[in-house]
This record gives sequence, C-alpha cells and structure tokens, in this order.
Amino acid sequence: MKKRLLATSVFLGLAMAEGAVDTGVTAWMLISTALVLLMTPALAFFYGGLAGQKNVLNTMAMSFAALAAGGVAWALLGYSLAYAEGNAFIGGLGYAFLQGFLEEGKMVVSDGMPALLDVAFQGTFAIITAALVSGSLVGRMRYSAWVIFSTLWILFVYAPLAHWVWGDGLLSDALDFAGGTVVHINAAVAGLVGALILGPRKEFGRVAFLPHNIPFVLLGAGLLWFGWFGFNGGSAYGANESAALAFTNTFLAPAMTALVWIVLDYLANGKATAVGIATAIVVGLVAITPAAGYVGPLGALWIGALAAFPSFYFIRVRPRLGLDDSLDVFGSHGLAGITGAILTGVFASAAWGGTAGGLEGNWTQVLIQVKAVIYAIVYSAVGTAVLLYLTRVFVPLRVSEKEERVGLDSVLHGEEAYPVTEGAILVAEEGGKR
Amino acid sequence: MKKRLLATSVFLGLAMAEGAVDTGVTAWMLISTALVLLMTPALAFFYGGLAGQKNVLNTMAMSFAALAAGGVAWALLGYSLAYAEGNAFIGGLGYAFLQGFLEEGKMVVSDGMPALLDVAFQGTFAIITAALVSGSLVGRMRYSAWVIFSTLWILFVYAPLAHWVWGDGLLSDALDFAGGTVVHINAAVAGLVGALILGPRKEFGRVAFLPHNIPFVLLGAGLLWFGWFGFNGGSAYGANESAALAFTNTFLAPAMTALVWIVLDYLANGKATAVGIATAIVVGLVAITPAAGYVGPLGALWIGALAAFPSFYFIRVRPRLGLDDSLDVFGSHGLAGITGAILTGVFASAAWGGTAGGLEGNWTQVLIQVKAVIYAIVYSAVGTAVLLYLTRVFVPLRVSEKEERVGLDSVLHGEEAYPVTEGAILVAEEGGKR
Amino acid sequence: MKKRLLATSVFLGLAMAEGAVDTGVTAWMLISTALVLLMTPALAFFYGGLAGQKNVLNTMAMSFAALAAGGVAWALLGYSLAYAEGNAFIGGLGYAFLQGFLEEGKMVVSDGMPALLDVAFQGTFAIITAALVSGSLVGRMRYSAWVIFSTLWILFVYAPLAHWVWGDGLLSDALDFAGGTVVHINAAVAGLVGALILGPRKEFGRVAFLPHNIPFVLLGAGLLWFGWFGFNGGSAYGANESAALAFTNTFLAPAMTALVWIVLDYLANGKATAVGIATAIVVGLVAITPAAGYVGPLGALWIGALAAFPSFYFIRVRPRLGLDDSLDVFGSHGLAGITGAILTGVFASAAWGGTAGGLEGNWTQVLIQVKAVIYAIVYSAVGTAVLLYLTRVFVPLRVSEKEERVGLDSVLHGEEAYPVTEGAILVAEEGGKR
Amino acid sequence: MKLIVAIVRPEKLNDVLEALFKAEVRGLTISKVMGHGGGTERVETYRGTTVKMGLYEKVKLEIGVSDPFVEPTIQAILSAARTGEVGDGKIFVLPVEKVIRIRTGEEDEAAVTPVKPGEG
Amino acid sequence: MKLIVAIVRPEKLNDVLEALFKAEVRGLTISKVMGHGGGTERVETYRGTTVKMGLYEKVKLEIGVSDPFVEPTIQAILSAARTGEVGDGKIFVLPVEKVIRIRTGEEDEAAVTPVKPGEG
Amino acid sequence: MKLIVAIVRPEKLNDVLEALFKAEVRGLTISKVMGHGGGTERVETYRGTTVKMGLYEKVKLEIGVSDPFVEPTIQAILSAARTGEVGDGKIFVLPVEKVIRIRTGEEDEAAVTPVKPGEG
Ligand SMILES: Nc1ncnc2c1ncn2[C@@H]1O[C@H](COP(=O)(O)OP(=O)(O)O)[C@@H](O)[C@H]1O
Ligand SMILES: Nc1ncnc2c1ncn2[C@@H]1O[C@H](COP(=O)(O)OP(=O)(O)O)[C@@H](O)[C@H]1O
Ligand SMILES: Nc1ncnc2c1ncn2[C@@H]1O[C@H](COP(=O)(O)OP(=O)(O)O)[C@@H](O)[C@H]1O
Repeated sequence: MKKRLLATSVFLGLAMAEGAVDTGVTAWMLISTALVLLMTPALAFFYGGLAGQKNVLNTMAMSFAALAAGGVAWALLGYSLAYAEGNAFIGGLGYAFLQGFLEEGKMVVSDGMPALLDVAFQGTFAIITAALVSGSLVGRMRYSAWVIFSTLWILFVYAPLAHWVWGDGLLSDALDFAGGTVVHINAAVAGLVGALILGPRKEFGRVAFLPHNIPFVLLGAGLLWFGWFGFNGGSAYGANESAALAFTNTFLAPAMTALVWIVLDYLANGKATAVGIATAIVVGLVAITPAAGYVGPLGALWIGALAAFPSFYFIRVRPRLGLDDSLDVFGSHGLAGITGAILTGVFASAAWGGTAGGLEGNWTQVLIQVKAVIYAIVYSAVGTAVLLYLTRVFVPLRVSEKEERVGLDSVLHGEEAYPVTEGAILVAEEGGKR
Repeated sequence: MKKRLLATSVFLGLAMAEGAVDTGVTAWMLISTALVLLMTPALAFFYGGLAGQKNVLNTMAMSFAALAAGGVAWALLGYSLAYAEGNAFIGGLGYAFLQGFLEEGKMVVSDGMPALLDVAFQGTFAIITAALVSGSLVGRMRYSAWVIFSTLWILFVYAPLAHWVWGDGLLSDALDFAGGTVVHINAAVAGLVGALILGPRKEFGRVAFLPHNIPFVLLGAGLLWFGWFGFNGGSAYGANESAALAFTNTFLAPAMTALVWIVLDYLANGKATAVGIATAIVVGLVAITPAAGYVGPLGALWIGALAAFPSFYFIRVRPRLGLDDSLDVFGSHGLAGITGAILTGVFASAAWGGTAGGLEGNWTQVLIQVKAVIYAIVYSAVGTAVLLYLTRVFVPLRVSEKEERVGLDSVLHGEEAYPVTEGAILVAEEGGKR
Repeated sequence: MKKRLLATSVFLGLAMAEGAVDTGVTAWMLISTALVLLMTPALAFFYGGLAGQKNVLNTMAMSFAALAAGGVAWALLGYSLAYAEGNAFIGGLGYAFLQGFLEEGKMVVSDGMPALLDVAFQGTFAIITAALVSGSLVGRMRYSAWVIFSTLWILFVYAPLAHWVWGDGLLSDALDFAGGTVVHINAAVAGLVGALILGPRKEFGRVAFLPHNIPFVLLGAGLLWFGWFGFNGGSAYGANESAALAFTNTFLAPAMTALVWIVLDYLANGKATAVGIATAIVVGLVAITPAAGYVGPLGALWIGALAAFPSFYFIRVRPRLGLDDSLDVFGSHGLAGITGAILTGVFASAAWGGTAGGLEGNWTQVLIQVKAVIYAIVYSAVGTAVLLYLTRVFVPLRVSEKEERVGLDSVLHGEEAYPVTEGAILVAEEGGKR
Repeated sequence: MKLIVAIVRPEKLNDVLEALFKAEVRGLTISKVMGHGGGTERVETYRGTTVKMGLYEKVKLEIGVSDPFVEPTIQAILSAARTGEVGDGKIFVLPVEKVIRIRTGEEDEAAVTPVKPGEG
Repeated sequence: MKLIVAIVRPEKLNDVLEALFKAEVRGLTISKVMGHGGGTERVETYRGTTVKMGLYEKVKLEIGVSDPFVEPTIQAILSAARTGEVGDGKIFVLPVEKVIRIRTGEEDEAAVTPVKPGEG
Repeated sequence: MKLIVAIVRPEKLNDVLEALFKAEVRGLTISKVMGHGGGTERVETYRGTTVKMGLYEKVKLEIGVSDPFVEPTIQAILSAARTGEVGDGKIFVLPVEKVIRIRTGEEDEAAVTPVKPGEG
C-alpha cells in the first residue's frame, strides 16, 4: 500500500507474509501513533505559551480543532485521497469511509501490523500539520473560518502532498523519511501565505507581543520532542534497525541544534534565552525529520548544527520585515524543513539508510530533494490561497479591530484562560433554582 | 485467569503456551500500564484546572491519594478480590498479598506476558476510577475522609464490580471492553451519591465557581487522551488486531464527539468554548471505552457523535437542578458511560470484534448491556453510600463553612497553589540557625 | 558489551543470536528511551515549580542545558568512556565519535536490539543525572558555568561511575538495577558538594524561599513517575519477566512511600502537603531504582515504606542546618538512593531477580552494596569539586548579590517566566519598520 | 468630590457591587490587595520551610463620588460588606480636588455621572 | 504637592508613559485594576455556569507631582489616553501633605525631582 | 487622620512590616505595583522582539493612622526600607476626612485601633 511501508520492508530484506501480525511491530506502531497524537496538545502548549494573555485559549483551541474536525475528515476521506490507489496526483476512494480494512471477515494485516492502524497513525500526522499552520494566524482569525479552512486544507492540500511523496505519487523519488516536506515545509508555507492573506494584527509593530507563559513553551517543546520519537521512529514502520536509527537521530539532532543556538544567543544577546532553547529543539526536530532513517548519527549531528543558522537569523529579523507570522512558523518549520530536506540529500548514507547521498557521490539526490521542495512550496502556497479565499465566501476570515483588542478568548470563546472571579455575577435563568 | 484475557486469546484463535513470554505483547502491556498510570496525574490537571484558585491542590491531591493509598490497597487485596478464583460475586484471596505470581521459582507467564504485570495494569484502572469519583466532591470534603473512603471504595465497590464483569462473575455476558461500566458508570454513580450525601458547597448557587486555569484543563484532556490509548488498547491484552481496532476507535470517537460538541456549543452560545472541547474529548473517550474492541471504526464514529448529546445538555442544566456534582462527573462519565454501554450492544460487529450487536440482528445484547448498567448503578450507589456512612463514623466528611470559605488548600494542606511570598515570614525554630 | 545487557540475557537463559532484531525487545527499548528522555523536561517542571518566581526559567534551562550540551557530549565521548572496552576504571575510545555501530555495512545488533539505540538509551540517563544536580545549585549559579560544568561532569564523573558499575568496572559485583548509585547517589553528592562550594544564596535563612507553582511540581512528579517506568523497566534490556518485575515494583514502591509520607506529614503538621506527596513519589522512585529487577513485589513495598523516613526527617531539618541544597537533592535523591542501595542487598531475592540478598541469607551482598555506595560518594565528591574549581578558572561560578536579588531569569536569560506587557516598550532598530 | 476607598472581603465583593448598583453608584475601580489587621496568622509549610502568613486577600474599591453621594455609598458598603467577624475591612474618605473624565475632558460632577452603554 | 491618580486602558499605557516622559514626569507607580463604568457587560459561559462580567481591565497610574506639574501631567494623560469610546477612564487629583524620598529622606519637591540613573 | 501611602522594594517588605509592628501599627493594606523612577531600564528579548522594561516591581502599603502615629509610621518605613540605592521608593501622606471600620461602624480613631485576634 504506502510506498513508505513497502520501501522499509524491502530495505530490510523482509518478506513478511500478509496476514501475520508481528506483535513487536504492532506494539511499536501503536505507541508511535499515541506519541504523535500527543504532539498536537503539546503544540497547543508551545503555541499557547507564546501567545499573549488574551489569546491563549483561542490559540490552543485552533490546535484542538485539528484534532476534532481534522481527525474525522482524515478518517472519512483524507486517508483515502493520500494512500488509496489512484494516479500520480491524488489517491482514489478505495479507503473512503473507512472501507477496505476488512477482508473475508477479518482485519487486513499488512507488513506485520493491522492495516486499520495506519489510518490513525497517518491521521496524527495530518492533524499536527494543520495545527502547525495555525501558529502563523493566531491573534486575528475567526474560529469558524479556521475550523472550515483547516479541515479543507487537510483534505485538499495535505492529503495530495502526502500522496505525491509517500503514496507512490510524483515525488516518490524524494527522500522524506517522516515528513520534512509533507509536514513541515507544507505547514510553514501555508502559514506564510495565510499570514499574508490575513494581513498583520492591527497593533503589529506598535505594541510588543510577548509570550504569556514561557514554562508552557518549554513544556510544549519537551512533549513535542517526546512525541517526535513516534513521529520519526514510527515512520520506519517497524521495530527494527531503521526505527532505532531514526530514533537515535531524533535524540541527537535537536540536542546539537539547541547547543548551537545557546552559543548563537550568547554571541548575539550575551544571554541564552529559554524561548530560544525551546525553539531550537523544535528546529532541530524539524530538520532531522526528512533525514531520520537515511543518515548516520554523525550526519544527524551535522544537520542539527547547520539547521540552527537560517532559523536563528531569520527569526531575529522577521518582525522587522513587517511580516506577522505570529509565532514564527516559517522561521522554525519552513527554513528548518528546507534545510533538512536538502541536507538529507547531502548526508544520506547507503550503509545506514539504504540510499547514498551527495557526500557518498550521489549529488543527484540533492537535486531531487530541491525539486521536491519546490513542488511542495508551490502546491502548498497555491492550495492554501485557494482554500482561504474559498472559506472567505462563507465566513469572514478575520475578527474586527476592536475584537482583536478585547482578545479572542473572550470574543470567540466566551472564556478567559485564567478566569477572574471578582465581579463575576451568576446569571439566573428562569426556572433555575438559586 | 481473567475473562478478558481468555476471551481475547480465544477470539484470536491463539493457543499460546503458558510460560512463553511474547516480547511484543509484553512490550505493549508494559507501555499500556504506564499510559494508564499517567491518566491519574492527567485527571488531577483536568480537575485541578476546573477548580477554583483556593482548592487547586486539594483537588489534585485527591487524585494523588488514589495513586498512593489506592495503589497499595489494590496490590495487597483488591486485585485478588477482583481476579482470584472466587464465586459469582467476589474473587477469593488467591492473589492476596501478592502471592501466586511465582511458580517453581519462576515468574508465572500467562497469555504471553508475565502475570505479575497484570496487577499493575489493572491497578492503574482501579486508581483512576477512584480518582474520577473525587470530581463530584471537591470543595468541601475533608482530606482524611477522602483517603479512607477512596481506599475502601477500591476494595469493596470497584473490585467486586470488576469481578462481576471481567472476573467471570455475574455480568460476564455483558460487553465492556475497557471499563465503560466498571470504571465510568461506577465512578459517576459513586460521585453522584457522594455529592448528595455530602450536600452542596455552602456558596453553591450564590457564587460563581469558575475554573482557575483552563490551559490546565486542556493539558489534562490531552494527556488523558494519550493515556486512554493504553486504557483501551491495552485492554486487548495483546498487540494484535483487537488492540489496533480498540486503538483506532479511541482515536476516532473523541474526535467526532469534539466536532459535534463544537457545533452544539455554537448553536447554543454562538461560541465554541475551550472547556467544552476538553469536556467533549473526555465524553467521547468514555463512550467508546466499553465498545473499543467490539465495534468497527464507523460504529466508533457513530458512538462518538451520539454520546455528545446527553452529556452536552445535562451539563448545561445541571447547576440549575441544585445538584452540586462539582466537576460534572455524572454528566461526563455517567451519561457517556451509559450511552456507550448501550450503544456497544447496538453497534457490536461480529466481523470486527467477535460478537454481533443489535444492528447485526442480535438485539438481546442490548438487553444484556442494559442489565449490566442497572446492576452496576445499584451496586455502586448502595456500596458508596454504605462506605461514606462508615467513614463518617471515624472522621467528619466535610469541612466547616468557614474552612470552605478560606479554601481547602490552606486549611487542609497548609499550602497555596501559587504561594505569595509577600509578607511570608520565616518561622525560626529553637536551635535553628537563621 | 554492557554488563547489564549480558547479565540480563544470561539470567533469562536466552541465547539470542547477535544480528537478529527481536521486534518486541526493540519496541520496548525504543519507548523506554523516549520515556527516560521525557524525565528531564519533567524534572524541569518539578524543579521549576519549586523555584521562586524570578528563577523559574533559569531553573528549567539548567535541565534543558543537560539535554543539549550533555546529550552531544555523551554521544561523542561519554558513551565510549562508560561502555567501550577499557580497564576497571574507565572505558576506552572504541565508541568515540559514534564509531563501532556499523559492521560490514549493517547496523550491529546486540541482544535483540540495534546497538546504536543503547547510545540514546544510556544518554538519557546521563542527561537526567546531570539535570538532577542542578537542583542543589539553583538561584545563584551563572548559566555559562553550569553549561561547562555539567558537560564536563557527564564525561568525567558520570561516565566513569557508570563504567565501574555497569561497564564491567570495579564495582561490577554491586547490584544497581537502574542507577540508584550511578544516578541518584552520584547526583545528590555532586549537588551537595556543589552547594557547599558555591555557598548559600545571599538571602538564605533570612527570606522565605517558597515554591512559585505547586501544580507544576505535581505535573513534574507525575511525568517523572511515567518516565521512570522506562528508566527501570527499560533497564531490563528486554520485554520479559525482569522488565515486568521492575515495572511492577516501580508502580508499588512510590505508592507506598507516598502513603507513608502522608501519614508522617499528618503526624508532624496535622496536614498532608501536596509538595510532600510529590516529593514522596520521587523518593520512592529513587529508592526502588537499584532494586527494581532484583526484589519481589513485597520487597518493593517494604523498600518504599522504609525509604520515606530518612528523607522525610532530613528534608524537615535541612534548612535549619544552614545548608542551602536549594531543592533538597540530597534529602530526596541522596538519602533515598543510599537507603535503596542498601535495602537492595537486604531484599534481593533469588527467585524473583536471580541473586539472593540478606534476608535469604546472603548478607555479604549488603556489604558489597555499602562498599559501592562509599566508592560512589567519594568519587563523586572529589570529581565534582575538581570540576567546579576547574570551571571557575574560566568563568565565575556565581552571580553577584544584586543579580541574585533581581532574579536570574532577567539577569541571565533576559526573560521573565510570565512576561508583563505593561510598560514593555518595543525597541525599534534601524531599518526596522514600525 | 470625594474618593471613597474601601477594603472589603473578596467573597463580599459581589454583594457590595450589587448594593452600590442599587445606590446608583456606577463608576468604580477595584483591585486585589492583601490586608493585615487584627486577625490571626496562617502557618504554611513547604518542605522544611515554615512561614507565617499575616496577610489576607482583600479587595479594594476606589469610588469617586460627588458630595451628595458620599453617605449613600458608605451606607451601601457598610450594609453589604459586614459579616461581624474580624477582617471586614475599612472605609476611607479622601478629599479630591478635581476629577476629569478622560473621554470627554468633563470635570468634577459631570465626570462621575454615568453615560449610556458601550464598551467600558 | 498633588497625587494624580489616573485610570486608563491597558492598551493605552505605553502611549501615556511616552507622553508623560515628554512632559518630563519621571516618577510614577502603576497597578493593574479592574474598572466598572458605563460600559456593557461581557457574558462568559463555563459549562453550565453563565456569568456576567461587569469589570474591565484597566491600569491605574499614581503620580506624585509638585504643583506646577499638575496641569502638564493631566494634559499628557488626556492626550494620550483618549480614544473617545466609553471606558477611557478618569483622572483624580488628590491633595498631598508630604512626600518623602525613602532613599535620601528628602521631602516634597526635592523628593519628586528625578535623579541620575541606577537601578530603579 | 492620615493615609500614608508608601512604595517600597518587595524584598524590603518583611523588614518594613516588622518595623511597623514594633511601632505598634497594626492595620495596613498592601498591593503589588510596578514603579518607574530614576532607574535604568532592563532589556528583554523574546525571539525577534526586543523590549525595554522601564518598570520595576514594587509593593505599595496603604496605612490609615491617627495623627500621633504619622511620624512613628514614617520613621519605621524610612528605617526599614532604605538601601541607599536608587529605587527605594517614596512615602506620600494624604489627608483623610473619615475612616470607618466596616465590622462595627466605628469611626476615625476608634476605627484604626487594633482589636483582639480572630480571622483577619
Ligand atoms: N489602618 C489601616 N490602614 C489600611 N488598611 C487597613 C487598616 N486597618 C485595617 N485595614 C484593612 O482592613 C482589613 C480588615 O481589618 P482588620 O483589622 O483585620 O479587621 P476589622 O476591621 O474587622 O477590625 C485588613 O486586612 C486591611 O486590609
Ligand atoms: N466614579 C468612579 N470612581 C472610580 N473609578 C471610576 C469611576 N468612574 C469610572 N471609573 C473608572 O474609569 C473606567 C472608565 O469609566 P467608564 O464610565 O466606563 O467610561 P468613561 O469614563 O469613558 O465614561 C472604569 O472602568 C473605572 O475603572
Ligand atoms: N513621583 C512619583 N509618584 C509616584 N510614585 C513614584 C514617584 N517617584 C517614584 N515613585 C515610585 O518610587 C519608586 C522608586 O523611585 P525612584 O525614583 O526609582 O528611586 P528613588 O526614590 O530612590 O530616587 C518608583 O519605582 C515608583 O514606584
């Protein structure tokens, strides 16, 4: 079925019979799925901590919307569009409405695990990708517009791109182990385009938007790292050498990025910031994502180190570019995704991961990687723009200036993150006993 | 030993030899146990965030008490009362004081995993169930009374009910995959009865009790979902098709519930609340719990969707009924548990889960489900009342009105959740060096 | 390779071929590694919650530094010093710079799992150990000094000690299942020595240092417990009886410690504190760490119960001893580590864990345990002192009194944990668009 | 013009607001404060650190009123905030030289007269 | 000597601070407060509990000034804090009998005259 | 009757409270405030956003005292709160027209005379 699945088993020289569950593989894929699911609440905390006091719940609820609407849409249709047999551009409807996972009254088993589980595993990727996009848009987008847009986006931007890269589609020669292109570049470009279409927050450039709770940012980063072991390790579709390699690289690269970032921060500000460390961890995780099972551990350390630079410097200047990518999705996920995608082509190692990269003489792979990056950028940008304009037909995308000022938690959700009980007067309703 | 265990292996047609560890199964059961254990701290955050500023630590400490006293009581006696050979009403003492897990100087292995691990796995269920009850009682119960009551409750309400359903007891024909009846209905009824016996908080109906930290509520919901994959997935007692099905359903149902809830919230308030989304996730998780390994994925989506309605509307009106079920345990866990238990009988599918339900013509199963629900409600209600009155013999159940007003963190724990250092004067003790 | 690895396989009577991956074992070791990694962010919350409002980020960033610099140093050199073939005192350079994990173009597999994964698994232990040390030093140490010191410490204190105990070094007859001596005693002694060398905070004894956020402390404790299942369970290097035993004991012991602690707290203060419960959980986890796979479950309950006493009473009097071990690392990790190490010798059971202890007649084991404890204390104390004085050659260890008063978050990181937006004036830079 | 500063129990705030509303006092500003008075102290223990907390949470109201409103305002507060137990708080009446409504620049009486709704 | 107490919108605080800076007013103290005025109420819903929130976040400035500075200070606040919508806030001018700078013991005018930098 | 308003460093609060206690001043109300004065500014950086923080945390004490207590109260604060570095804070003495103890309705001197313990 999925290219990724097949590729892995072929690489390992396994000829696993259809129909036999491998309990070890299944155990690992179960827990990996749970780990990736956890990444979305983790992201809600990473983003929510960076948000200002009045937009905390809205920021978090955007991620949770992807868990709700996005998860349902993915199961009913998105998975099929990504992974059912189709053409080079999009998958078919073979798995639509969750059909196709029972055969002769038994659950289909594929490559050692029940095939149905893949809907959930891949679903968690679709969800976190949509949730990532929200980071560029917080502070001004109407919640209803986000729910509609993000659901459509999973179906018509994420699913096709997943198909191109992993579903035997038109980018199937690119190396993208766990989603550097499909997930991170895709989300970041969508965020960037969204930020441009929505326009900046009204007070952007005049007022300082500061994080409201940096411990939450660190909590988010810690849980994201934890979850990412499932993201990258689970993408091996086995509990094998490939998983162990991907896992270890996911341990090494962000450690290196954080170390380099601490040094860059010292050099630039004389101080290592906590927000910087959290950001660096995410940047390193993004950068190693496409490479995780393809490069050796020293390659992972290099990728981690190199990925720090573009993100560090871009995030520093971004606000002064007049670009209101509120939580720096492009600076973190976009640039690190691109850096990682290209460096995967450079550091890929035949002995470790099955494919030689530039350093082992196969520079063509770098070109293939660049091509995939460009295709992804173009598709994501166009698709996102189309869907945003489409959404605008039904609901306005932004709140009013006054609503922005009052804060989206109150205006859109009727709540405050940390409710004040002083002066809160209980509303008696008819028939109510008070 | 446990019915659940036997059922699973028979269903899969496995004839696993006693004595051989399956590393994949064991790996999955180990991690599932850890996941379920995490649910209790997660619940502490879900509840603690909903609590007011002055009762945060008390609310959390109630959950942690279940981890401490409850865990010990379970290991020494509760497990045996639930799962050792006994009669239809209660298990024997075969496993009391952790005996019976060594044979001929080796650890007993059963169905592919070391039997001792089941004490821990089942223990995490007992603990979370007791912790759930606390949500109805926060804001007025004396901590010592809670520690005593909750420990007794695990032994004499939870353990027998687990025995009835899973331990070859009198409800062994009911379908309850992971504890819809044993855990959720049971906890919710106990909470309801407890709330009635304790009576409402003194200021209930006059003062608005607002959550103090909604991000904590979302954190709790996210971690609960994560842990629930072990709760439902681990209840397959294998890393197999049943686990994958239970897992995927645990992914689908709450997503659907949350989506429906967002819509209901929009219709009712014009706003989707963050507390609502968090609540919906829990409601969906509860509803799918009895059904997880018995219904197909479309069935799971239906159960998720339908479960939103009773809980949504009940929680809206509950405060106006004069019922101080402080954190809506009955509305969330009770109603969703009942809905889920009955719908399990409706949507159960022979192809997916081994037993046909109403839609496949076997409407008797629905009656069996209803019977189990009624038995559970009656037993839990009576047992809870008896144990509360018994506890009252030794310690008062409630704090005084003034203590309620001052706040339980200060009164019962001598702490504040967010201590104020202004005006905190260090107490010098004799011989102390200051 | 590692003694721990060999010992385990021999004990289980397995003759697993080099080269064959066991998917179940690999799945368990993958997730265990992720679990232990999570312990460091968890510790950041445990410590960060206990810290005062002005030192939250600094406290957390100390743990995260271990994840960054410590992780990289471990991978490049520390692992080799601990586990490559060497002499009785230190390992060689066989694994330095991540060499030695590929053979004939394939990843080396050892005892059922890819050998590379062990770098990550053991790395997470080195990281958390260094992070633990920081708890004694918070509130006064310069961040640059900490980054340098903690990195050196991992290489030259942690790695050699790991080699002595687990790497076939001079303490290889001691029982230390998952690191009671190597991790906890080591960290606590280093913290104690560090606190003495740095000296107390300037306001110590005059001003009350209160926790700023106790829910964070409980979150940290909950996540630590969760992660500890990987710490202890993963140290079985298999998904087998030993893992199940270690896991179950890790469930039982802290529950018992927490229960005893609640009682002691009641007796001493008339109140069970939430901070106390969180502390007790950690104390119980520490105490069972060396014993986890060696004692039966009743032994675990005894160890959990007994470990409460020394820590409880020491933590009560510590501030009055004039000792500014800021977050009681010695009281929690040191005393519980020592208690656990010695009681491991007492309660070890041949039937459960392969080695008889004192209660089964082998009192020599207790002497061996005491010897290992003493060696570890001496080595850790001397090594820590040397490295601190060495660090001082390059950077001052402490901030100034005024910087202490202003708070380390602002002074060292240029941030506040909960930034205040009132009065924050955006700095326009040249060329910047405002 | 006077500025009435009242320290009350937080749990009595809603009653006070209601009483002020009935007395047709609309504009006011409140803040969270901590008070020390004749009351007992709480003891808290965090690990080995035992502290005395002599401060209790209170709410401070600041109400600018024209002279005829002084008495009614005081009476409203007294009636709603009293429990009779130590810790009920104090009312201070301060002289004010000038009051200005920022929105309009209106001064004194005009500045404290309520207006038609909108965002406040 | 007067104490000028101003209640302003939090989002206007930076503008006010800038305006005061230009008016050469250096010393001031601010606090977060909640204000009730002529504005509308927000409704919030937490599960079954619906509440009316009649209070809005405001910032209070307290500025001790010598008499010649009273007018410039008021003007600076008025110009920077006004949006024209209900909720802009109030300024109160209170008489002060004595001001003392704790660091030096200087009184009155001398106490509110700015000094050379250092930690403030 | 006077209302003494003092802005002090948070780290000096306990010393001030102790000094006031010795001066037999019992009733007082404190709040967290932020102060701006002659001091330097902190720079903070959050990703690409660099901000100047001109405000420092302070604590405000409000103490209603009868006239004979004014001087002792001021002296107690001055002696306990002074470090000699910029940022020590200010004391303002405001005239008060009336003080009322809510619990009893007692006015003026009687209202600020301490009572026997209980919850405060
Ligand atoms: N002299 C005072 N100046 C300022 N605030 C005071 C004064 N006396 C009391 N308060 C405030 O009033 C609150 C209640 O006062 P307290 O003396 O405890 O009770 P009561 O007024 O009932 O005798 C205190 O917590 C404090 O906030
Ligand atoms: N009489 C008053 N006393 C104290 N504070 C007041 C008074 N009137 C208004 N305020 C404060 O000023 C704020 C704005 O007042 P409001 O009446 O809503 O608007 P406006 O002044 O524009 O008519 C209020 O939120 C409150 O904090
Ligand atoms: N004119 C003033 N009005 C109100 N508060 C003031 C005034 N001047 C100073 N303050 C308060 O006093 C604090 C210390 O004042 P500052 O001028 O920094 O130091 P110093 O009084 O030592 O010269 C400030 O942070 C502020 O809170």
